[in-house]
Amino acid sequence: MSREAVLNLILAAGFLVFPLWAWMAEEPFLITLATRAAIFAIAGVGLNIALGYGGLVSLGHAAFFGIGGYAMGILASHAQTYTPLLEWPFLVEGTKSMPVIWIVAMLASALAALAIGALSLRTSGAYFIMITLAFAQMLYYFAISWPAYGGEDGLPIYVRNGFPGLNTLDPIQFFALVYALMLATIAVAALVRRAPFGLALNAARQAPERVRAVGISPYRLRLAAFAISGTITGLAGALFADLNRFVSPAMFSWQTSGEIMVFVILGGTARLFGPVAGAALFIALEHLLGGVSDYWHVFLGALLLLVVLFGRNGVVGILAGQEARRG
Amino acid sequence: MSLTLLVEQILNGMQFGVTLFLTASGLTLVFGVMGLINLAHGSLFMVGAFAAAATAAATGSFLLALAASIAAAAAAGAIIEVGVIRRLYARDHLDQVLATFALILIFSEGTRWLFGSFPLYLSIPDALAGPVTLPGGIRYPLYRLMTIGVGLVIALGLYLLITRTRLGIRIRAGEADREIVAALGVDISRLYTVVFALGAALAGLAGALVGAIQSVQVGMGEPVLILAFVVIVIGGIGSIRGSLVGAILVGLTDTLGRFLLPGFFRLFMDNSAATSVGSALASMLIYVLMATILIWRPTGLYGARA
Amino acid sequence: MKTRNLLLAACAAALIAGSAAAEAVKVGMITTLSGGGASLGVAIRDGFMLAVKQAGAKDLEVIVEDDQRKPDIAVQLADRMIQSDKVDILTGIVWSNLAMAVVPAATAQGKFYISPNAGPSALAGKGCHKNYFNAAWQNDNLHEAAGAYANQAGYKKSFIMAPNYPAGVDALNGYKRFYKGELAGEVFTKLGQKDYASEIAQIRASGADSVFFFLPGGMGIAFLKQYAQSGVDIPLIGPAFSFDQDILQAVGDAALGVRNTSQWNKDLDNPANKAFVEAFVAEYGRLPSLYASQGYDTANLILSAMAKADVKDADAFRAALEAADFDSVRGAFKFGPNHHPIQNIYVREVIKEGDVYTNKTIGVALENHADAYAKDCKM
Amino acid sequence: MAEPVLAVEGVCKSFGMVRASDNVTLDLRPGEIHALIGPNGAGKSTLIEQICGGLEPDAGRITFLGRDVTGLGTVQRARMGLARTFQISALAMEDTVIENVLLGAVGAAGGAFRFLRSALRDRAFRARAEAALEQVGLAEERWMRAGDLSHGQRRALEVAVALTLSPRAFLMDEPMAGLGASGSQRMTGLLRELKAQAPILLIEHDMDAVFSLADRVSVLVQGRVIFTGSVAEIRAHPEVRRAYLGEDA
Repeated sequence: MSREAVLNLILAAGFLVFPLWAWMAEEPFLITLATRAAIFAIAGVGLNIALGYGGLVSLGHAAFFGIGGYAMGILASHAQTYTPLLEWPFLVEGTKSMPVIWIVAMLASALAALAIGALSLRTSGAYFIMITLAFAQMLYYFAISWPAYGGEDGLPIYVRNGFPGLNTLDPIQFFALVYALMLATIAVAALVRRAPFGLALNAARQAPERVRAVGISPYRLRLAAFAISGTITGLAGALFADLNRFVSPAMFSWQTSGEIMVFVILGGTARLFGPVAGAALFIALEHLLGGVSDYWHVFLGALLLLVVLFGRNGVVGILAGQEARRG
Repeated sequence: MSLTLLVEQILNGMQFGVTLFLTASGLTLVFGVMGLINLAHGSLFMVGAFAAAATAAATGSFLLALAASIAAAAAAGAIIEVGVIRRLYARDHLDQVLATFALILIFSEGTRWLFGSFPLYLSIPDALAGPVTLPGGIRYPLYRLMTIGVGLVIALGLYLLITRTRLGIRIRAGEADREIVAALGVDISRLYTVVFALGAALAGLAGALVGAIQSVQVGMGEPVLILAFVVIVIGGIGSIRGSLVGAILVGLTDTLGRFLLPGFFRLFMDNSAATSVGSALASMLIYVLMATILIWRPTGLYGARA
Repeated sequence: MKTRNLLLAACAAALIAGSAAAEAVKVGMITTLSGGGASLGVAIRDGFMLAVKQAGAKDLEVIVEDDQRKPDIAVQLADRMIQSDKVDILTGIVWSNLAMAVVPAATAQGKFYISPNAGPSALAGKGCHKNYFNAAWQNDNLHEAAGAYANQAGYKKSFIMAPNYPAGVDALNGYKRFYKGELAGEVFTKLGQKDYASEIAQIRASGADSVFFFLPGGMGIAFLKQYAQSGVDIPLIGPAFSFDQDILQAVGDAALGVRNTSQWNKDLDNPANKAFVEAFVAEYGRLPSLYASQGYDTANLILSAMAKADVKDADAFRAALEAADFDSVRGAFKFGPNHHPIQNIYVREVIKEGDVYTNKTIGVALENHADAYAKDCKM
Repeated sequence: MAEPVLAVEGVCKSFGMVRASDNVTLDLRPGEIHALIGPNGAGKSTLIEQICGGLEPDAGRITFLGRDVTGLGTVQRARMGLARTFQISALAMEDTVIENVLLGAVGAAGGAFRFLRSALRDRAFRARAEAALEQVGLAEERWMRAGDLSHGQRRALEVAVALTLSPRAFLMDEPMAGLGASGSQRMTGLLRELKAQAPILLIEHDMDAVFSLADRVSVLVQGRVIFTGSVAEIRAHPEVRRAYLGEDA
């Protein structure tokens, strides 16, 4: 087994052991913290498919995170007020069922990612960064000024949505659910990576003209990658909304896009478990440094800077080193 | 709606655009020459504003405050170029984004550490206070007219700098190929420090000029940064001319959109619904503009064709 | 000298309080201490902690955390305070959107939430809760007072303006609820907008006799400076948020003479207020702001309830809070049926005292004013 | 005479005032190696891009396998069986050799929208890739990263990727460039083998290789084909000697 595989196992196990320990020690907040990190990790796993594998530097993934969040918020708010979502042309009721919400969230973000991707992928480089940001900003301002679902005030959901057979209000059970989804999305990412699709996507990042020359369109590869990426980030958004029992336009803000990107880069771009390491480290830092000083952002900034300047390939890169990958 | 009001709004749009140009020009210069995405540009804008406010409070002189804003931002720019930025030129955009994002955190909270959480006072000098009457009976604030003037002078200055001076030749050569420049015996790293400090100084000056009619507070840089990026992307990254055109386009679109859209929706909606829909659309308008332009021309208006 | 007496008195009060409630009460304060909106959170915290210090209450433990003005961080902190720190009472949130994220869940878990600032209408009307108290105002209150003041001042044609987000919409609705004249124009600006040339031109062209605006924070600073430069001299009215002690210094001359509405001012003539202003200046070396006064009142409200009841006895403690038996710095203060204040709202004018810009109370806009949503509240 | 596999007829392309392709006509017949030579700046790269579909000609037409492909893009022409190698190696340098070759196998199978199975474990893909590596002599290096290969090995890898496509025609852009004498020799041998699989349009500077491999040679000067003929005819042609071989004597 390569060093990276060992590290991945340790990360996966650590992510499970820590909340279990917190559960035994009756520190429910630490479980919540771990849940939060796991959700951000899912968002990062999503972005990593576009950014790490496809080389698509999207500064607009908050769009999908937010769409996922609002899918949950809208469905659940209609369910809690017993008002139908749509009466015409056919009746659509809200729902408090997590699986349904997840599917809607993923479908909605997949469609949005297809639309945004189809337009944005006409550009490249810094222009791509900025056009994805532009689309997220449009949704941000729309969400702020759209009064139906709370506008800037956001939308509180009073009770966490349900999952058959589980009590989702119990922190450890909700964590277990999120953890399982995190592993599932990582498995999807691994599958995508090793499949012919991932092989071609990876090649398209490095040598698009070569991919074209073997009869594969890089544009379509990238668009599909962007859609898969947006779908997973959308799922994370729905989970995040359920964790907080609240959605607001802040989920669409460019800072959110930036943070998801930080998780990926901090952990190690294009590394399977990079987003997991990045999100865990970021949340841990936020938690530990936040208590030290009002000005803890200075230390966070300095630390990020050190990682970028001296630790290429993020945390996973530092720990696992540069190893040739094997499919 | 009177014609005078429309003309005044167009003037407002121009003025807003020129202020945007002040911030965007430094960003596009750095981006064009070094290929660097500098998210911390907004922080340099803030440094300029804070330096100006502190100097104005200490000396009472607006001119000294402007000088201080340029000096402080240029110094901050030179320091971060030597300390951090120059290690990023060879890296990809991702590392640049992350590192300069980290710089934002450090600058913002560092400034709050030094100056506290409360907004600072910075106002325009008495000589420039109040409105003047323009031909056609429009009363327009003198300071805003002056900002338009300063912006245009800087645009001209940058144009001359790049086309007519030795430094400009080196900058253009550096854009083309840094190895050629190095081969010509130019100290490329000093050149980059100078260019970066120049970009920072422009941002600092913009911060002081804008801060005097807006507000000087921590966090003032980020909204400006986003707008500046919108401008340079519309104009085509690296093109000074593009950033001027882009800035004025964004300024006009934003100002006229805010002004005209609610009225447009009033034609077929009730008053308060029109106001709210119109304003919502107006706030998204510049991003719609940017996306449309990029879809039409993927490298901006004056960007190099891929 | 005076401060010391006050402290002694507070200690004595604390001793009495200590005898009534034996167990320490834990208060979790979630407020904005970093980033752009930090000045408000800092003021609330400083006011609150001043009251705690004055009371010398040993049985009160306050945990202060920074929410960075992000709803998700606020929720996370609330979860932590409830789950790990086991707080009894939450307070501190500055912004309506953060309050909406935290309050419903916290009160549903049986915790008390005392708001020192935000008062969204959803929490005052249908969404009210027996464990939610607002010690500041319902969001619409100051805007309603501005509308009432416009009538008193004889304005017939107002131009009204606010950012396009729920609090902005509420502001304009609040103003219109009391204002009886006609509107010369109604404009929603972009949230966070810093250039108001376009709006000022519209104001000039509108033929209005008064301008009502609600632009909190940096937006207000920018608008006031630009308005002063524009040569338009239509009188301005606004809620106190843009004329707060901490902001005024950054606006300077541009704010002089502007009338604004507030439930508090530093010159309100009551002993509690005099003592508060003096103690605040002595402690922090600056004049207290509106937010500081609200933080101070919030703390004193909690202390007054602690003196009467044990926080573990929720019903008794709630009754003690409802009584609001403390000396508010705004004078008379009581809660309405939806746990929002019934209080006077004053009209203030911005003046310059020596080198310091501040406000002077010039009249009362609304007396014993309650909010419009109380009737929808069913507890 | 057999129907040509690839035909360029009267193709013109200008960039501003520069005529990069000036009424170019040439064809590639089954079983041959047709070499295209010309000095730097003669318009070879522009012509290749037009044949591959990266650039659209201003006038003229290009047919491949009897079909007019002038309006088709690179991807479609590649799918029809036009395989090219690049002058400057265009490989996924971070990936292993086998992954680079697998890419060709994936392309040949008609698209990359397969998600479920690992590309490396897919028998059909793997067999095709291994065969190509075997043929160019890179089987031993299959787990090396492309970026760690020597220059000559990269040139061979380029050819291997083209091979996996089972093409109907090869278009090789200076496969000998930068190879030493022994490297050139090996590549020459390889191309001679490939000719049996599909005809090769060979753009090359290495005259020894051209003269030993080519069945026909076309000379491109200033965007025009000034001569097409056998190796012997080319050697003898005075205009070619003057224009291209630079012999003014």
